[in-house]
Amino acid sequence: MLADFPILQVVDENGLLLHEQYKEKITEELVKSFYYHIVRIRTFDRKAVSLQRQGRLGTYAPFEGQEASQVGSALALDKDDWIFPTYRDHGATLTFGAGMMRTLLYWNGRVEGCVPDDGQKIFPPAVPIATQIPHAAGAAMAEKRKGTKNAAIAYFGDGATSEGDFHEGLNFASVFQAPAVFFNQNNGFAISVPVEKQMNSRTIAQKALAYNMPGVRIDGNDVFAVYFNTLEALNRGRNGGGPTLIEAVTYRYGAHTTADDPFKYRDQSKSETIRNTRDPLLRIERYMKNNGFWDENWVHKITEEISNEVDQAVKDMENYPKANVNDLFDHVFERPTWTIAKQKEEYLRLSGREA
Amino acid sequence: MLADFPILQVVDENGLLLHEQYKEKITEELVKSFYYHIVRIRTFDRKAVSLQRQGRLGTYAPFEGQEASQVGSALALDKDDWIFPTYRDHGATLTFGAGMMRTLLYWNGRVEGCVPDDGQKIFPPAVPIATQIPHAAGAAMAEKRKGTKNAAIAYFGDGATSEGDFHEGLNFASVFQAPAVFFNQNNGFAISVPVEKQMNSRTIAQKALAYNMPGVRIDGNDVFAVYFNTLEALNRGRNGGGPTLIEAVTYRYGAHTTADDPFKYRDQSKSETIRNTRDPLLRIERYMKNNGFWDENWVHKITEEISNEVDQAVKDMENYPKANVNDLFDHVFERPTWTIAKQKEEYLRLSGREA
Amino acid sequence: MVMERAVVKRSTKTIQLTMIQAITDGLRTMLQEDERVLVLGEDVGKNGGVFRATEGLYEQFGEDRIIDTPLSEAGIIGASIGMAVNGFKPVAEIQFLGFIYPAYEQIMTHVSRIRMRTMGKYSVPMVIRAPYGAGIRAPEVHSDSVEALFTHMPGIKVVCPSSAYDAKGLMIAAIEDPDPVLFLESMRIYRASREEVPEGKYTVEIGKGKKLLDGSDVTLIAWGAMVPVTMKAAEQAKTQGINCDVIDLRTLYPIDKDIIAESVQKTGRAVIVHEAHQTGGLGNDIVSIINDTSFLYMKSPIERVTGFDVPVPLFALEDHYLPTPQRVLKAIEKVVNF
Amino acid sequence: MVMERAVVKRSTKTIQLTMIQAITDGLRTMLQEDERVLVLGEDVGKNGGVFRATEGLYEQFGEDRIIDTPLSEAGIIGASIGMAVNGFKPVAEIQFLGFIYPAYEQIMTHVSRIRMRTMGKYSVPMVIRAPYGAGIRAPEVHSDSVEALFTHMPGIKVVCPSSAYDAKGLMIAAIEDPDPVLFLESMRIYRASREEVPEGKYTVEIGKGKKLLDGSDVTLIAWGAMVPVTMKAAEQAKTQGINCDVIDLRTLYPIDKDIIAESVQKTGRAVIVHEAHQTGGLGNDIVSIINDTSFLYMKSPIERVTGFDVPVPLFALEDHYLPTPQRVLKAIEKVVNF
Ligand SMILES: Cc1ncc(C[n+]2csc(CCOP(=O)(O)OP(=O)(O)O)c2C)c(N)n1
Ligand SMILES: Cc1ncc(C[n+]2csc(CCOP(=O)(O)OP(=O)(O)O)c2C)c(N)n1
Ligand SMILES: [Mg+2]
Ligand SMILES: [Mg+2]
Repeated sequence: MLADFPILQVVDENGLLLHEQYKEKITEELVKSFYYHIVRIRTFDRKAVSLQRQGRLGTYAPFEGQEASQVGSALALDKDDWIFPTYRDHGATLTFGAGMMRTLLYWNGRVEGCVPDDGQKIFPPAVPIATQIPHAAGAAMAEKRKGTKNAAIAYFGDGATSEGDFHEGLNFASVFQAPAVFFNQNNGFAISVPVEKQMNSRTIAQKALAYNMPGVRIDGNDVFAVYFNTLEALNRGRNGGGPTLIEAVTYRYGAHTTADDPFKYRDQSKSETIRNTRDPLLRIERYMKNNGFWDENWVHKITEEISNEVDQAVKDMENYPKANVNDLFDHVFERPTWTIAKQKEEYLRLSGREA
Repeated sequence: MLADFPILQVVDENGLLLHEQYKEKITEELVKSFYYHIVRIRTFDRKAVSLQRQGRLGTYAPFEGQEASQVGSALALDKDDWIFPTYRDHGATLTFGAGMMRTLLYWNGRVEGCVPDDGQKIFPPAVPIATQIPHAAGAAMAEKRKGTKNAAIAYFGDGATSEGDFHEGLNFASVFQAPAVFFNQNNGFAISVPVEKQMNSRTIAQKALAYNMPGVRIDGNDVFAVYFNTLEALNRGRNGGGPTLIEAVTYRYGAHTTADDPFKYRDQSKSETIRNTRDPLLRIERYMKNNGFWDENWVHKITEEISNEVDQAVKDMENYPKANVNDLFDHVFERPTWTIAKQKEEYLRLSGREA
Repeated sequence: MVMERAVVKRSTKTIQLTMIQAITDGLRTMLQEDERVLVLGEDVGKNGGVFRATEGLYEQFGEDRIIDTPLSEAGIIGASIGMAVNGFKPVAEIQFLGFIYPAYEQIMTHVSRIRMRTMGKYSVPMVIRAPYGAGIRAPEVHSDSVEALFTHMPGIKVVCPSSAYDAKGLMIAAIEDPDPVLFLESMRIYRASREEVPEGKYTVEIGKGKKLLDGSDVTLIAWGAMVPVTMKAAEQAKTQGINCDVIDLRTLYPIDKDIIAESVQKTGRAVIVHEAHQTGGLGNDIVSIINDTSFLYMKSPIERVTGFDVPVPLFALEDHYLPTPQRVLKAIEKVVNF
Repeated sequence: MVMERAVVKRSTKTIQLTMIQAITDGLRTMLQEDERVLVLGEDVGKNGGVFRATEGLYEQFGEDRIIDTPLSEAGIIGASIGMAVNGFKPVAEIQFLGFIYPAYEQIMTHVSRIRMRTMGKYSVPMVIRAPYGAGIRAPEVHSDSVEALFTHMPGIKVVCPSSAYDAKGLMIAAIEDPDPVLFLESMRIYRASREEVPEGKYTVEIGKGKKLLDGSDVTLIAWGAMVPVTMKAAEQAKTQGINCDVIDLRTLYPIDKDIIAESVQKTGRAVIVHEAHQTGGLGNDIVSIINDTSFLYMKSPIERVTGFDVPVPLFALEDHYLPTPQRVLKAIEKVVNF
């Protein structure tokens, strides 16, 4: 067993394919879908940041820079798989099929934003760090028990690896050989704390060794590497090969959230350097150009489509019925306990509402 | 970085030295001290089990079979080091210098049993599994900050490695490069759960890789291997080399505690097999005989001494003043809050006592 | 076809069981009836649980349904959440309530919130079993009685039977409940007595207390191991001519306020007995319920007889920590003679 | 020589500070005075804390004393325990009280028990700081107000200032206290107002409430962010001719029972305001204190105005969750008109 984890790439910074074995699998359709989804979630992300600045959205956690990780992994999922995201993984959930309007609602403090459509296996974003990791283990254990071929993926950051729940979740999944993929986005920071202070470990992938679990370290800005490695991990899980830990090495360009000021703790020029050299979109663009897939018209068309889609979602969010005070009381239990019923009744009476 | 961890031995089952480099370090005095302490704690352990059976002690956690791990590691410590034991490590604390009578008091439900002598850095046994591991990290961080050469050792079992606190503690120690030794006794079981169900990992030592920490897997029934490897780890820590994880592979012959029945979940004949082949004491005896250190008179003498010491400790424990109800109230805070003061006063009045 | 629903034959046979046997029987009943039910925890399998609460289940239902887990409370509860939202009904054992703290985050931020966070789309119909309480000379921390840490956590129900009949009925109700239930088992009374328990399936309604004794002078309220202690005090009071109304609360959230109000409005006096610490203990909630419902009826201040505001001690002192019939009796006399 | 002790010059100069600045000032004062004091937590170093409570300390005291830790609450508290028994006085920040749950085991089984377990041989003189509460449109879980989970835990004190002066004085008292103190900081009032705060060192005694307003009709009891809400209600009541006695509790364990008893024995009526859930909330303890001390004085049932028995909602509904002056006023009217 080797404990060294070089960063795997499939397509390099210049958009050149590094491993011929992928050649056939990389269809124009696949590449365009990568490009499309990255543009889509980036557009969403920027819009959300700007809405927040205008006071039209609450505190927001942007993911710009990490799109390849989120899109590549989400596209590798099957519709019937489970996804357990954090507050920064709506790029992944949007790609997986979460509603855009609902996602905006979430960032406006609306519980409706946590609710997946019927049949969608999208867990509400985990806010307490790392807590979703054992959930993914459990959901995957359940799929295995049911005898399906479905898997579960949990997203989490570099900071999350320091929590006990990371460890307990991975241990459970490995003991029960659950079809789970633990997808780490190592974006270099947990708010202000750089990964070098978060751990003494040189990589996150090597933490898989503690569980005799396959660990993979990939370039998280290389959507190709993300997609193929996630696919492989998922397939291994579906076929009884147990869980995998993936470390996608990436970078968050902006603030931790719109309430954070990265200039306090790091050199923001690094974001610009990366944007100009290792940006996920740039790389696909180069790949497309290198391979004759680049089509200005198509790019123009999807850019406009996406822009319309995002605008429409914002409109729908803003026209969404106001938060309903009943929802404060009505979903704690299937049927409210007397304490809740009484409190609700008194409160509604006081505020001149009807129950 | 290699991720394979063979079990290291210094002296094999037949009492033969495997590595000449230790030859000079293994003085007759050292070997006799190993032998003495193993006999001593084994005598204690058996006495405690029998006292429990007679109803003269509460539920007790025996360690027979694990003596080499506890003695070898404890003898490697300096007087000013810290020790963070579990409920099964009184073999180690007794060797380190804890009072025998106090240790018995502990198992009789007496808080006095948790109190170290002045100047002794012996933490009370951790009952909630793995919780002592971050304490050892913190105590070691404190020694480092003070600029001493002292280290801290935490004892824990194979089951403990599944807890979040194990992970968080090791991560802290490695990030802050604290002079801590994490001493695992892999006795094959966490109550009834065999280590194969506890983890998918083939070794516990390999878990060190997650923290870029040295990990060592040793024969926990080989007191020589335990002693020298612990010494090396402690020295590395004292000299700024950070923490080490040691896995001492051993076996618990008897029940988890006197309240447990191992026949329910495992084949107890394995204990007998190990006792006849790999017992810690047997091995030193063979080594001593092979090297001309064996002296029946000396053995006889210490056996009697120890037996007297244990009997005296039992007597002292049984003659110890009865539990004082004031101790229920007086040590929660430096000065009792009014709630405690009032409760105490009322209770003493009711039970016809004076405050 | 649909009209001719099969009449579920319920056994009317009964059997003498201790409380712990009744718990096992409740688990077995539901494991048989509903294949979504799983039992998991530390040592619940081959070993049958450290108290033997799952004895025989591993043999009967196999390791696929009676699952020994790693020593990892957050893992047990976290994985149970994942299984519960994905179609199963896990009954997770926490070996002792005093070892539930590592799972506190999972329970507080997920078990109790998932239904609300998803407006009912997802729910976590799981049961968390935990033996609790002092009085059996267990080592440290094993004896905590911290129900109040869970009743102050909206989204989970808390039950605590004191008899075999209630234990089985509440277990079945808890497993069938669409919401998470913390099921507290007093170790001290696991085997303290036997009682006739019906075979097969029946439920005891969650949220309802039980009147154990009728009396008009003072209301005594207790649960779990404090029920026999309180009953003994009531007997002694009787010899002094004081008639106690004794309530076994059985459910700790939501508390049966009606049974309390009805009783104290009759007696005008109340003594609450619990083994948890006084400050922050559930006794305070009951004082508030009486304040809210029955202020004008009260003839004397309510007395609380509780564990002290000190950590549960090592066992040499635990008898001093725990409420005794003597302390309860003293409180009864106090409220009666006010 | 010993006779001529240097007289510690205490500054009498004051400075206008917000509550959060006063907290920083308290930390700085003690970091200067006592080199055993360390500050540690997530983002407390270079970033100066996510709320800027440790702003400037890293620059002033260096990374040896202002320590950024891994994202690991059990690690933070566990390592602090090790440091505290080994000669340091850690001030650990938990970024939000809602993220303290992973450390709950360490606090419950060790922070609060080590002194008792070692009969005073070891102690854990540490402070745990935690911003808490709703009202700032923070994301989920960030807004929990769970003081009652710690007041039901013998061995730790809990304080919760509502003003800059008290915040600094209580911070210094907490750091000097020989026992562990949980220091709760209401985010909502971190910067809500400024107040004159003395420079240098002074303490506010732990365990003492503060009278904010004198009145004879009804006693209002609150802490943290509920203090301004309650004061506003008291003002409105005044316009109706109702005079409120307003108590800022400041310390939540041990509660200042005397200030409460004295007040309710004067007014005969009480309204308790807190943002935590009602069931299991500290309000119940206060009801019990009144029951125990002042039964015969009470003219009407005590009212509790609290957060509801529901998880603190996402922020679109948080204003509905939180007590408002209107709700408090209604309760005042209710007790007065009983
Ligand atoms: C248990 C817990 N502790 C602290 C926080 C506060 N917090 C929110 S995000 C964050 C940093 C997370 O870093 P990382 O895991 O790397 O994810 P990223 O934000 O970089 O995506 C912290 C400390 C939290 N949400 N939960
Ligand atoms: C947090 C916690 N969970 C559960 C227990 C109950 N318990 C006591 S010992 C034990 C097994 C420990 O196994 P291991 O760590 O291998 O140590 P060993 O007993 O074998 O020395 C368990 C589950 C506990 N003490 N603490
Ligand atoms: Mg990160
Ligand atoms: Mg073991």
